[in-house]
Amino acid sequence: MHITVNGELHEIADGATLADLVAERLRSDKGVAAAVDGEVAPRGSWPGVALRDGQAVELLTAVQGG
Amino acid sequence: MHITVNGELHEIADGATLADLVAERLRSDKGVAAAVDGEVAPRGSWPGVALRDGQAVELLTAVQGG
Amino acid sequence: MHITVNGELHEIADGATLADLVAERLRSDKGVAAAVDGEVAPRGSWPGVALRDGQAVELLTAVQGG
Amino acid sequence: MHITVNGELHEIADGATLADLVAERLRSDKGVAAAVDGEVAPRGSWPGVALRDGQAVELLTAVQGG
Amino acid sequence: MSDELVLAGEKLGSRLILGTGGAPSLQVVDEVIGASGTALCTVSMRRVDPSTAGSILDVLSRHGVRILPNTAGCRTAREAILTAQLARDALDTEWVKLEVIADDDTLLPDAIELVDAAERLVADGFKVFPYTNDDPILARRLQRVGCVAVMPLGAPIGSGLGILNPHNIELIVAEAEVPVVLDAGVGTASDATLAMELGCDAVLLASAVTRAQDPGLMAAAMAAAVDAGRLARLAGRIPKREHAHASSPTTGMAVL
Amino acid sequence: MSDELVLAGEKLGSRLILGTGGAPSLQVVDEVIGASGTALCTVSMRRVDPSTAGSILDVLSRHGVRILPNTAGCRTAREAILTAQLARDALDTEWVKLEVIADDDTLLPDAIELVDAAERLVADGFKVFPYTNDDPILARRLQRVGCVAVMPLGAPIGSGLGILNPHNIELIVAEAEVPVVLDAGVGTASDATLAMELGCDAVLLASAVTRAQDPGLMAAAMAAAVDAGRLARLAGRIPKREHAHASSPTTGMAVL
Amino acid sequence: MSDELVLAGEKLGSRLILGTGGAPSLQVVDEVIGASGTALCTVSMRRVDPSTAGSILDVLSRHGVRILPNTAGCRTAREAILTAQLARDALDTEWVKLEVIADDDTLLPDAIELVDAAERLVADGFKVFPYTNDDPILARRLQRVGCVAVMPLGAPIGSGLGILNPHNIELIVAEAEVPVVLDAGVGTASDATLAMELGCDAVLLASAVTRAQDPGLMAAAMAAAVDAGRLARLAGRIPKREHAHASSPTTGMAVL
Amino acid sequence: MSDELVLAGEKLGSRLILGTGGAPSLQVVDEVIGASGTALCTVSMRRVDPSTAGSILDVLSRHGVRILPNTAGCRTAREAILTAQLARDALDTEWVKLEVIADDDTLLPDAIELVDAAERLVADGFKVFPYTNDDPILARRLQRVGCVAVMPLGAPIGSGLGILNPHNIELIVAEAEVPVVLDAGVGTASDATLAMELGCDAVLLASAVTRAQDPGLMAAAMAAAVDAGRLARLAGRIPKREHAHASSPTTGMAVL
Repeated sequence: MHITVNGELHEIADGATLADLVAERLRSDKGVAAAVDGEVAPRGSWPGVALRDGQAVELLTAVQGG
Repeated sequence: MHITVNGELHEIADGATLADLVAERLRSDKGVAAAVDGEVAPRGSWPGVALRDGQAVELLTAVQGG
Repeated sequence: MHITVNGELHEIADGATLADLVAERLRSDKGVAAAVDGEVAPRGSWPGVALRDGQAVELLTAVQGG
Repeated sequence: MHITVNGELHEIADGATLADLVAERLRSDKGVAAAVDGEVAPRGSWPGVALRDGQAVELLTAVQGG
Repeated sequence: MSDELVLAGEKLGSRLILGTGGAPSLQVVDEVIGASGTALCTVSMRRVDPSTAGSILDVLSRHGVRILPNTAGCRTAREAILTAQLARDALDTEWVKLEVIADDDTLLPDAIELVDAAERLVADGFKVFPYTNDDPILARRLQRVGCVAVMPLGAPIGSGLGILNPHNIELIVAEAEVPVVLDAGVGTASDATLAMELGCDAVLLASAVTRAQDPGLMAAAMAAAVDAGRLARLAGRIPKREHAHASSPTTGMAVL
Repeated sequence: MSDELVLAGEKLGSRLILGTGGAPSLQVVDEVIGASGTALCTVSMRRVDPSTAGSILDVLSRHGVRILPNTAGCRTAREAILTAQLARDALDTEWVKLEVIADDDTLLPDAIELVDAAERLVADGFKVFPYTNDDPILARRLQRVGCVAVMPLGAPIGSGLGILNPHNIELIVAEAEVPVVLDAGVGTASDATLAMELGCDAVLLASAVTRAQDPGLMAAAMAAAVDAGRLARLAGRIPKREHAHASSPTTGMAVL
Repeated sequence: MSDELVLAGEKLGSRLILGTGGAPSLQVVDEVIGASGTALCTVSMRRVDPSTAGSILDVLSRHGVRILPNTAGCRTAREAILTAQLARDALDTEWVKLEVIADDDTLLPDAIELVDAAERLVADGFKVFPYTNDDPILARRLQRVGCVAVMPLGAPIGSGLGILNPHNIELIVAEAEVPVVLDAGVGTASDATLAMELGCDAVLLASAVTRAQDPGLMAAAMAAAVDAGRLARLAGRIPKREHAHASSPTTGMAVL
Repeated sequence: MSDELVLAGEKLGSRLILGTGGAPSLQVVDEVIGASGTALCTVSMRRVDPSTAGSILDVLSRHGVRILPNTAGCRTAREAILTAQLARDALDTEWVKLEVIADDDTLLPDAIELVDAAERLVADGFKVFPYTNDDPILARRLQRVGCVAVMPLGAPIGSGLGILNPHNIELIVAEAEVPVVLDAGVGTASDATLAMELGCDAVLLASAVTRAQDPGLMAAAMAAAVDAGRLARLAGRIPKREHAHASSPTTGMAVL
């Protein structure tokens, strides 16, 4: 299926969870937060969050800022 | 009956209208506006506004200000 | 003989006076003042001021300023 | 004889020197400078400075100042 | 050069708007209106006092100046709206200087109540002139809800501190699509001149004139001050330079 | 109210003194003199250039304004004195704006040469108007040697920085026994208004008008600005307060 | 003397809060944190970029400084709240510097969205540090909805204009019941010193240090500046006087 | 980084020069010298009073600070020169803070007497530190006659008005070939920080510390303030911008 991750289209296995996506995309999930379709997905819930085709996922972390 | 006019208790004949009150209280109604129980009573409506015991009437006009 | 007028060398007949110089150089002497060798030469004195070879004459007037 | 010391009249033995005056007036001459009749009298010269009747002596030292 | 002020579609013959508060008497009001040449004056709505002789309205009509009733003293949108409606009924004008203050000490506007009241008064057909702080974003919101002008303060009412933050006034002017009126804070003539130089379209003041030692003279001073600032704005000032620039010729010097 | 400026015993119809330098043409000089309403203009003394058409003197006489020759560009008392004497002979006036500058970059006055020149010019019968810095003590010395006015700068000539140290100008005004003229630094109208509010008797400026984008408009602005400041000074401004002071009645509020 | 800053119940060893934005590299961030002695730094939440090496979080934890995530760039209450919630989840902190700006040019806060967001974040258990304008009334509202501090700007973000309206900062401090942090506008050390002298409890700055020609030196300067201002506030300055007051004895002068 | 102040060839460990006048007691002088970390203190020369217990000299020597005697109160070059000579004889130092004031109200320097005295003291072998006004031309003259530093005022002595004309201080610094010490006018820490940011090499103050409500705390504040300003000057501040400049990334924003 296809989902949008941080604004870019991304293919991922059907049935993948948010945890799977993060593991696949990032070296580490330290300091990372996620939103799915504009709702916060708490870190603890990721293994149980089944992704669906067409969803938009935002993965954020802290960067230098004012 | 008794009504409150600009914060002071005032006795007036039963059945008196707002127009009666203004005529009784003021030399002229020029530049005067009225509110009854916190609602604006347009000048044109005064003859038809029958006052009831216990109502609060505010009679305002322009003064130096601002 | 040669004199310096406002910084430029200028030839003039021997025996010429400051009045002669001004008459020769300027359409009008209105609003003009003169200094010869760093001394003021009052306007009234010009006819009597005989110039000598090598002298420096400054002729000044009012211009837009300050 | 009488001399003026810091603005006050002061009696002192005839023939007294500036050194005598300082010794008589002050516990210590540390940090003190002297002027006699408006002239500086260098510290080293005091024993040789014979005072004369009517002279004005100023004895100064450092105080708090901005 | 025609350089008239236009407020809510009306041409006004002066860029000085005069508040009538603080004057010791109607005679003084009469004097300062004359001396200032103003074409628009503010009034407040208060309880009728049958004992008072003479009316501010007579003075204003004698001078043929427009009336701008204010909602001074109101602390909530509701109070301000009712007061505006009563003023409209009493004075037969849709113009209102909207004041919604947070407290009686600072007399500073409450941004949130102010926007709320402005929006509802515009919907009710009023021409709203909001007294606001110098926040450029609030000024923008007030324009968006339909105010016919924005009237930022230079400093707190009656303080005479002048324009405490000229930078904000410049930001407001730079993006304003309605007239900007500097309201409150003016203490002396140079404050009014500066306001106009910053690009304000008009200046509204009361205490600076009505409480001056000689109100009539100060009214004349303010009239000249507003003209001076407006003309300077139109004329285009010289740039500021860190270093001097001779105004007398540097050539043609005599060697003396 | 009669409030004429008197300089060296002469009444002048305006408190704005105009420098004619910096104007692109005599036409512009003509325009700004008219628009400013000035009664006194400065000129500089320079070598005659037979090729130039028209004379500043004709423009000034047409307007009937007094002439105040300056010693601009002089670096020593000697140069300034000779220049003043030549100006007196050429223009038939004992008035002189005394400038003795230290260098051509800052154009700042040299205190020591200035006092020396002033003292000697006074002894020679001149009416000396010294261009000085804003040091109150130097202003005092210039008065003591007999200057008929003191003309402190607000900021360097042509800088348009306004009045950098109002406190010094106030100190000078407070003890002055001759007229104080704010000279140099004015960039826009509010600077001139402030100068008069500080108590100056007049303002002398050139570049602010002659180099403005529209010199004629700025001349009119400055005329109004000087009037505004003078009137405000006479009117007596309200005090500055840290806190607000209501200009609308705090009593008689309706309960709505 | 113990004079610790306490924010949201936590003691902090420095009154200088450092924004990490604008630094050319994490090395520079590392340097300025060390040189500034700060105990609290802001970060922003942005999309993960797998390609970036090193993390600001490692730098901050190495220095043992607390993290204050901001909602920079958010234009609505909704965006700001979601961003705050994501930051809380990612960084395990309830502290948030709440920024709700009106546009990307002025970066000025939107008063109405800001109060809305603050109220809802407080209800959601956050410790809210709102970046606000210098309106004392808005600061009051933010306290009333439960913010643990108020952070008024001195001037627009990154402008380096200092504190444009010290009077408003004083008004905010005078009635504040929570710490006041001067946020934005600081350009150099004296701006930070002034902020503390006005009574602010801390100063938050980024560009002034991270974009200085020598960030490390400027970080040290700001540390000293904040100390200086805090000590001066506690020490109680001398009053300003219009006239001089001798600091050397006027008695005991010799007659020479 | 070695950044020592060098005056008249001597290295000093602090850029804060402390006047000892105004302190209620020698104990307070002792405290503020310690808290300020100063390496140079001024004293005045006055008539010996046999009744006084303790000497300022003992306090200064205990702290190992250098002594800079002043000529406070002198009104003529002659008085100042005699006072300097007496100080040299009494204190065994050629350093002198040269003050020649015009009167006891303004305590402002008299330019002409000052230059005269400076020239003669230099010829007599003194290291002259002249207290001067903020006239750049006078500062230039004082350097030309051989002064080892120039010490312009920020505002009148003891006024606490800060630096009334920063532009003049910048002009003095820009062309100075000797150290520039901001002397007089400092009222609080930010004034001292600003002086150093303007490029002064040191700050001399007395009343701001000795007359503060808590002199010891203010002494510490001033020490930090001078460091802050010096470091900021060396670090190179960000430019002032009329508009905002984001300090948080404008890219990588989440779409929420």
